[in-house]
Amino acid sequence: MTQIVGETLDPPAAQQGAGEERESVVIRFAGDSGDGMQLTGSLFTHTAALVGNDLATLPDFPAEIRAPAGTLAGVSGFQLQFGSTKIFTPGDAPDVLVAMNPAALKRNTDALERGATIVVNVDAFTERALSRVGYDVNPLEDDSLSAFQVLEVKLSSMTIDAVEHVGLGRSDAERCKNFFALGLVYWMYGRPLKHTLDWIAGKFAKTPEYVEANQAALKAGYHYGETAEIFAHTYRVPAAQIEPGLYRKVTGNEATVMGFVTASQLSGLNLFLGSYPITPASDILHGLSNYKEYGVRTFQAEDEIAAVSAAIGAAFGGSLGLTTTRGPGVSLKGEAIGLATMIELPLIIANIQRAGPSTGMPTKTEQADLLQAVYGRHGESPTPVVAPASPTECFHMAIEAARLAITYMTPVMFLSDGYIANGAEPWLVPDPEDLEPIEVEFHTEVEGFHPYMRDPETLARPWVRPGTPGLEHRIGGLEKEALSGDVSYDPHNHEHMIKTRAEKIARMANSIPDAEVFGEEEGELLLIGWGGTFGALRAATMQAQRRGMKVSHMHLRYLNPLPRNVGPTLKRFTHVVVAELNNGQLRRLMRDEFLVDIQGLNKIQGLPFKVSEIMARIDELLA
Amino acid sequence: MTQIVGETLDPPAAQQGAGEERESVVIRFAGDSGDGMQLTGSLFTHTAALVGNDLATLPDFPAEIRAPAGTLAGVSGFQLQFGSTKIFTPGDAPDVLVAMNPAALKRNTDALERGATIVVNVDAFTERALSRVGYDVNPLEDDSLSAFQVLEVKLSSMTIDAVEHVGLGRSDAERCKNFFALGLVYWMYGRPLKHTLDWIAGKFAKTPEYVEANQAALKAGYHYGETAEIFAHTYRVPAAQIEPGLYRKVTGNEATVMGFVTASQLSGLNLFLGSYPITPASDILHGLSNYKEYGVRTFQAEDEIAAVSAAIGAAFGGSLGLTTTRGPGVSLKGEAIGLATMIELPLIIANIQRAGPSTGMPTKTEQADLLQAVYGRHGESPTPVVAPASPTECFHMAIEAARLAITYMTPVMFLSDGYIANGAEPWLVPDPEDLEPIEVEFHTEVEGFHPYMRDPETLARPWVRPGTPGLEHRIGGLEKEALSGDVSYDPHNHEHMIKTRAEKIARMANSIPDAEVFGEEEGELLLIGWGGTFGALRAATMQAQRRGMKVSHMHLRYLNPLPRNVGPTLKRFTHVVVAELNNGQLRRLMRDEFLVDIQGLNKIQGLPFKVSEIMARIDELLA
Amino acid sequence: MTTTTEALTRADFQTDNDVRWCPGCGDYAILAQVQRVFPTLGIPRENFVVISGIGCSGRFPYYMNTYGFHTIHGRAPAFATGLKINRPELSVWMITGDGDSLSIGGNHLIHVLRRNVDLKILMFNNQIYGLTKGQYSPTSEVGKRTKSTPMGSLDHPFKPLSVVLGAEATFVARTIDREPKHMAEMLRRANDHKGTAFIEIYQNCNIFNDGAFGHLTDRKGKKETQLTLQHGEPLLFGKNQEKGIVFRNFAPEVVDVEEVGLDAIHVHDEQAPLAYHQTLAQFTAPELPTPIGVLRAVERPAYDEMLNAQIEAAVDRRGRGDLTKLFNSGDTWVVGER
Amino acid sequence: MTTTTEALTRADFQTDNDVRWCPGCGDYAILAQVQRVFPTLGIPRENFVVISGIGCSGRFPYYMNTYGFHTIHGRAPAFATGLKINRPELSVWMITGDGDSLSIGGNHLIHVLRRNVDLKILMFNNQIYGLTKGQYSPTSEVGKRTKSTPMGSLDHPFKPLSVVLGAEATFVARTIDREPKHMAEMLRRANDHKGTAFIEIYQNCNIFNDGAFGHLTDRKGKKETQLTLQHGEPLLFGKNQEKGIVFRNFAPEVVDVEEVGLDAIHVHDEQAPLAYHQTLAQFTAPELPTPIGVLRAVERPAYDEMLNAQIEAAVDRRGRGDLTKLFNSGDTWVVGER
Ligand SMILES: Cc1ncc(C[n+]2csc(CCOP(=O)(O)OP(=O)(O)O)c2C)c(N)n1
Ligand SMILES: Cc1ncc(C[n+]2csc(CCOP(=O)(O)OP(=O)(O)O)c2C)c(N)n1
Ligand code: SF4
Ligand code: SF4
Ligand SMILES: [Mg+2]
Ligand SMILES: [Mg+2]
Repeated sequence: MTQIVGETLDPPAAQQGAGEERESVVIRFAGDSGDGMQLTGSLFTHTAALVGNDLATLPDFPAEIRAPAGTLAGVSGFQLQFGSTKIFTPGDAPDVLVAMNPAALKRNTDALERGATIVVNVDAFTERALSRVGYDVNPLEDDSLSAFQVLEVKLSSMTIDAVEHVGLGRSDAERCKNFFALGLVYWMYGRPLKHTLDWIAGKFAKTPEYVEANQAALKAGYHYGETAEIFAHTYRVPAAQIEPGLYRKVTGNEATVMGFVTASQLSGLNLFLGSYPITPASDILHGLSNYKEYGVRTFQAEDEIAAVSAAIGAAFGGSLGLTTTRGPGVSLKGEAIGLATMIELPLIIANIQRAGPSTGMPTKTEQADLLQAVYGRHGESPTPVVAPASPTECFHMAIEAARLAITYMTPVMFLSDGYIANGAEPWLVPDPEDLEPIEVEFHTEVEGFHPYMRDPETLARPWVRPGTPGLEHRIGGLEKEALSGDVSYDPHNHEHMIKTRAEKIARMANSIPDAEVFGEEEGELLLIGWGGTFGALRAATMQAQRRGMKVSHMHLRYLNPLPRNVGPTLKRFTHVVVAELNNGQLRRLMRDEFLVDIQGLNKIQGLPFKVSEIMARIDELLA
Repeated sequence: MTQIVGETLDPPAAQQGAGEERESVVIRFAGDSGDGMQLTGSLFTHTAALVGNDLATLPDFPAEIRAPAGTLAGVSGFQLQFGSTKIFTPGDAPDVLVAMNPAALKRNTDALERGATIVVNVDAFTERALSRVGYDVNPLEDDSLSAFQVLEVKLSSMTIDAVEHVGLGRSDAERCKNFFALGLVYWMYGRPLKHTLDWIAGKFAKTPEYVEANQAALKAGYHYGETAEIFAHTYRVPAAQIEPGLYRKVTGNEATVMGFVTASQLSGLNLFLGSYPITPASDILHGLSNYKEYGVRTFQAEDEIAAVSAAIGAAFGGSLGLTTTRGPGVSLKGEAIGLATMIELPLIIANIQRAGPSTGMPTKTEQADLLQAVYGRHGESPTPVVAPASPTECFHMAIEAARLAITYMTPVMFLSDGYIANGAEPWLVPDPEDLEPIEVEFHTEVEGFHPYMRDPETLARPWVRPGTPGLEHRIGGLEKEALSGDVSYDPHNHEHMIKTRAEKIARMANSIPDAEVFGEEEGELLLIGWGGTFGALRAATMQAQRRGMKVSHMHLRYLNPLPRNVGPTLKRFTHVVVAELNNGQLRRLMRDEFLVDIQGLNKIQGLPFKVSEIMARIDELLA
Repeated sequence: MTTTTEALTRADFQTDNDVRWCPGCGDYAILAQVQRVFPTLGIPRENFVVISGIGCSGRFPYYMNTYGFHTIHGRAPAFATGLKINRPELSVWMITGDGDSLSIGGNHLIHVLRRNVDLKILMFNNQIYGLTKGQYSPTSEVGKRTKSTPMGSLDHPFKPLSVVLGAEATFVARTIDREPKHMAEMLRRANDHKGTAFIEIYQNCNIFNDGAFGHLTDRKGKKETQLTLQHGEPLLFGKNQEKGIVFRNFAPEVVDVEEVGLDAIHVHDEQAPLAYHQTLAQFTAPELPTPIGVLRAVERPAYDEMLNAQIEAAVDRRGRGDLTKLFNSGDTWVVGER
Repeated sequence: MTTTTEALTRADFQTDNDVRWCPGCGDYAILAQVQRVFPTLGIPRENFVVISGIGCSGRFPYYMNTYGFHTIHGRAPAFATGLKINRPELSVWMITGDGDSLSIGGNHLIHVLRRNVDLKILMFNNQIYGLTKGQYSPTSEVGKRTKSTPMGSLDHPFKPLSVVLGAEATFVARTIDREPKHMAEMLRRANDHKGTAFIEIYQNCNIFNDGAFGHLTDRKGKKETQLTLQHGEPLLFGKNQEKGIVFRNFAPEVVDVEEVGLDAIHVHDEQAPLAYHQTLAQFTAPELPTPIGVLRAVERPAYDEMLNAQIEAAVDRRGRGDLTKLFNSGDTWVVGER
């Protein structure tokens, strides 16, 4: 559904001018799993996009599939930040929290900073509900929330009243309360209702009474804001300066899916995914299984080992072999990845990292699988690693992973993380014509063929599809003789092959871009990051730079090998800090390589960095 | 069978004095798989030990189970070095090569240095045998061996003659030729025959004709040497200054087996081995399955994952859980090892490394699984690593691995390698009374119990055996709440637990010995090594020191964490070189940790270092 | 702290942990039944160990106030084997799902069964991956539309009992989350069996695969669809037990009992040749009723018992090992003072 | 360079690699037979792919002048599945051992069988781990003394055909290294089967398990011990086909044909209910003869075919995907110049 940002959607002119102007606002909707918070957040997001704001979002699902209603475990949240400038993260702390029940309030008060607004559904604050989450006293009735501006709204009862005329049952009527809440927030920020009204009309087209009820609730919420005068202020967040074009909201996993499909189209190869479900990687399996008309074959294997093995089998057959998983799956795939290194076939292993070790906290984000990606196999088995920095960048880096795998005939590790996998951003839809093809040449020439002859530049060996007459040959996990690929136990051949495989990966540095340095090329502090910490690091860097601090930010998308300019750059700064959501993994790799006393800014809480946490470290170092 | 080094075994006094004195000699026996070379070498070894020499041995098996007779692939070799001083390695290059056929000659000539003696069985140099291994001309007839002293002996025919009186068939008679060769070599080095004669008598007690034939062949070889005057010299290798006591020849794998059995006895725990066969680790499975009367339970699992999982199950039950494998097996066990880290139960993973990556060269040695040992699992899962430096040291380090696992309630990686696993040394049999018990305390006190309460010093949690009343509790791979061990997704708890698990491993440095520095505590070059490279490094260091060079040698048995004195020590040397049979793995760990520009001396040929290779690097650096 | 078993009740086996399955999940009924049966087995509470893999079912140990171990995906049989070999006096119960046991863990399952380690395995078959939010499982019917199979799944499903019989399991049974009494009986039978006891429990996942066993639990229809097995009794079903099963050339046929006479109906035999049990395992709705009960119960020595007997035999034969003996064996020699 | 199949001979399938099995190993006979049968199948040489796991048998691809892939231990079914799905026109043969396929690889094996991927699996069963020098395998008899079981093995062995039938394999056969003609026939039958064809080949490991099948290959005795299966023919064996098999209540019995009459003898049916094939798989010497031949051959759609049909159906329904369509789907909006 494409809509055009234009006059029809603008809020009434009268209101446009009203309210205090804000550069950006952070809102979190929180409620029970059944309260539709993800939907509510998404609809707000979409309206913000249509109004021309930049934005970033982050859902926060409960760990349980269906935790019992009203429990802390069952709280589902959706946070977004929208603004008139570039938005890098879903925000450190919400300016507005919408809490549909006591559990949602309890789970989220810690996240708030003094002065935040809390909209609570006061109807849900029954004694039973309160005691269920361990509130001895009703927090609305003591002074525990005195640091905040609490708006007690009878969301449930007002919703029921508002939709009474439709004639739904009471509980069905009550279920429209998320739209009432949404309407109220729309009013606070002077947002138009049209998009949401249209969406409701489309979504419930088959049940007109739902259309009517939900639309009524939305409008009632909006009008309640207008008339009830419970808000001290309303706010205005003007449109951002955004590159014109067609936009689409994508999560990291959606962008990853599109990236791999695109890589397959750009290379002319069929994409094959071998995968075994594991959250949060499963969504890539789900996504790709919907693209059969693109020639995408998905195979839900019996386990991770079968999944990666099937992907290698596909690569042997001349397809683009991909396997997707999370840390525990990578731990199982190590042996097969080592085989792919030895037989030098392209393979992409996508790891959507979550908090470990072991099963860890499987719904929380972390970046602690980097050393495993680089070193997690027996023997000398160098493996390139790339990592997208944001949800939309997953698209590009997925293509890059495929390009490197094909060009260098090697497995490549694609490290995403839960934060960007589920987070969403507006994506400026590219023109397919602008994308560079990925060159693939299947070898067919019999004359002079050797299975392990190499491209002089990339050191890649030829890719031969079984079925090619005259090129029959055999590959496997035993050491290969250079050129012939026959099994060889020759000592010098082994050393030669070990060095060649290492050199091949090292040479990738020739075909990857230099790392961008945001800010001056020298200074007091170089902040280095990788993966999903990009937004927080960039926002903090900008803040510091605005305050005149000599801070630059280098975010690495290529982690092995590192871009050529990394070494020289970090020597031009007084302090170098690698910020990552682990106990210092990239930091170790870089200290080894550059012998520079790189410091770590590490957070291992299953949560992304806050901008303020990074600022605190900058202040500490440069104060 | 215990024998006492004493007069009865000494060679005839007359001969004792004859011959040139040598400090040490290197001999390699090489022949077809069926020629009994391993046995011949072992018998020579044993005699050398009885004569009082120090020694080291290394078998070299063919990759195939039964390669066709007479092929290069079928050559089996056994090299030993014996001497009157401390012997650290089986020797760089043989002084004497016994080659039973053209294949054995061809496979081994490259290993020889100018001036070496080659004893060939000239009977085996038929045209067919020569062409089978690609000799166009008989190397005995051109000048390709002119750098060596070649002794052409009709080993086959003389053996047949020598045993004719026994009345065996021709081919049975011919099969005694290894004893003829052994007799000849005994004569060259003035060795007594008695031990071997006794051994033959015992071994073939049931078939007296074999006793007679083999003894006759041995004596005939000896007498042939005495009478034929084909040797320019004979040699004398006096007894070494060896600590008095009871000795036993052990390979690394045998010492490992005894070490783990001993650890079980010292701790009072039943030993449980979960394993899946893989060369060269299988011998540990074989060895341990013979010690059932020690309460050792061995379980040949369906795969490596089941093997390690069963070992963890055993540890949960209060046994000493062990799993043994080679690199590919470790690649499969990663996920389960991560679980052991999370549940904090003792577990030993013994990896007998061989050349990788992938299947690699499975009969060749390498040290390329160190980074995997340290980093090869998803998430932050710190794993201690120990590595014995020699065959006999496997005994002690196996006990150490168990001690650390139990004391710190953690998985521990024991890294051996093919070189020491199959190599043998004399082992001074310890007095069990001298071995320190390993303290184990199963928690039984209900009062104040929490599954994740910790020992203040080691940070170890209590070990509770199921079946203990009142301590029922549940463990698993999800993040644990500090103290209670309940599942927790709390952000700060996660960070606390990650740091605690890391700190626990770091604290091990408190209970491991400082690394010994062989030589001065400061100087120009510090050679650092680990694992089976010990002998070559130590021998080279001694050689350099004798030449007045300021070289010291630090060999690390504890690789993670490193002993406390490593950092300070390496800063006292101008050059630091880590020598290892990989592409620089310990070097990476140390560069990261100490930010010192450590250089690498790396060999990745599936072969151990030669002393000369190390000397060359020393010369290069200090010249 | 209870060391005796006398006073044990269901409450003794309940933990403080909030039970985190979806409201309405069939897992609750199974948990309740296990908590009811355990106290009746005459085993001290501290001697129960509950081991699970990963999945919704994998949370089971957290809700049982015994020793519990929530391991990794698919490998529970191996953990349980290691434990049982070393601690034969413990009563080890393994909880697994259809994905955990038949997808990633299929190999460990068939190996533990052939070894006949003395474990009780409860396999919660909901014909779906619950924990990962609803992909099809190895027991899902062909054509199942899930997130990972938008055009329908293609893989022919395993019949779990057929797989375990292929591995020559010694005790094979099936029950249903909604039949608590029957389930309790199966649990007791499993407990009494020496060796690996495998129970498939049909379990409703009301979120991702609701009603998968509706035909078997529907109060009205279930007499027509359930075939309750009783050793030594004829294979009868139907509202009034009016239908029976006969076999012709290995092929089952539903017959009218009145027509053929009760004597013609095949009599269930838990110790019959494996092929007979395999036939039962192949029964699929709607053509045939679904067998419920103990399909097979035969005796074969348990692996853990045999291994521990070898240990004893070795001690008997060679005496308990000590370190002096250990060190001084092999080829040794003495080096004297010089 | 041969693209046509006309002129193919055994020599076309031989490689220069030295064959590195032990002299006398049963693997040689299998290699020879495969090299003889392949040229007769009407498939261009370049369209054959031989995929193996690890073990002595794993070396097989090196000796076949086709495309070959020596993968890792136990996982060959998964590699082969990935290849076949993507390249349905190739003829994919998988070589595995009893350890490779039933120990570490048991799960992949049963899954490939249930999926019925169009592969030909030759399982060399020598009842031992050859390559690792002689440990007992999952098919070794109880009590086997090997390096890892000095007091005898304890694990009840798998009957491989029982395991694969438990997984509802569509084509199940058995042959013997020493019966080259029979083996050739089985290879041809496997080739003709659409779906996963599983052949167990009894293979003598003369180094670590010599004579394991001596009773079946001994020239004199084998008529008494082999039961050669022929579809539609009665189950007869013995020197003069004088013995036959009947079933009573699922239990096989050896009968004297003359006594009971030929008509009473059970007639072999490759498409009979699985329980019948399971009975055959359970036959063990010396009580019963060992069935040789095709036990089961039934039709079921092959996974790879179905998956590729879904691809075509999707293209038919939605048109071949292109990037513009890909990018422009979902929830989109346009930001105009400001
Ligand atoms: C190694 C590994 N791979 C994948 C997963 C993700 N995962 C967890 S449970 C599960 C399947 C659960 O299905 P089932 O066993 O049927 O249990 P249910 O949730 O239905 O009870 C999967 C794929 C995991 N935890 N570990
Ligand atoms: C991951 C892994 N584990 C173990 C091994 C060692 N290994 C190689 S082959 C083999 C068993 C071979 O037995 P089988 O499949 O029966 O083949 P055979 O040699 O008898 O033909 C084992 C255990 C390995 N190569 N890889
Ligand atoms: S997802 Fe299904 S199986 Fe899992 S707890 Fe919910 S209802 Fe039960
Ligand atoms: S070990 Fe056995 S199976 Fe392997 S090649 Fe030798 S004879 Fe054949
Ligand atoms: Mg399930
Ligand atoms: Mg075998």
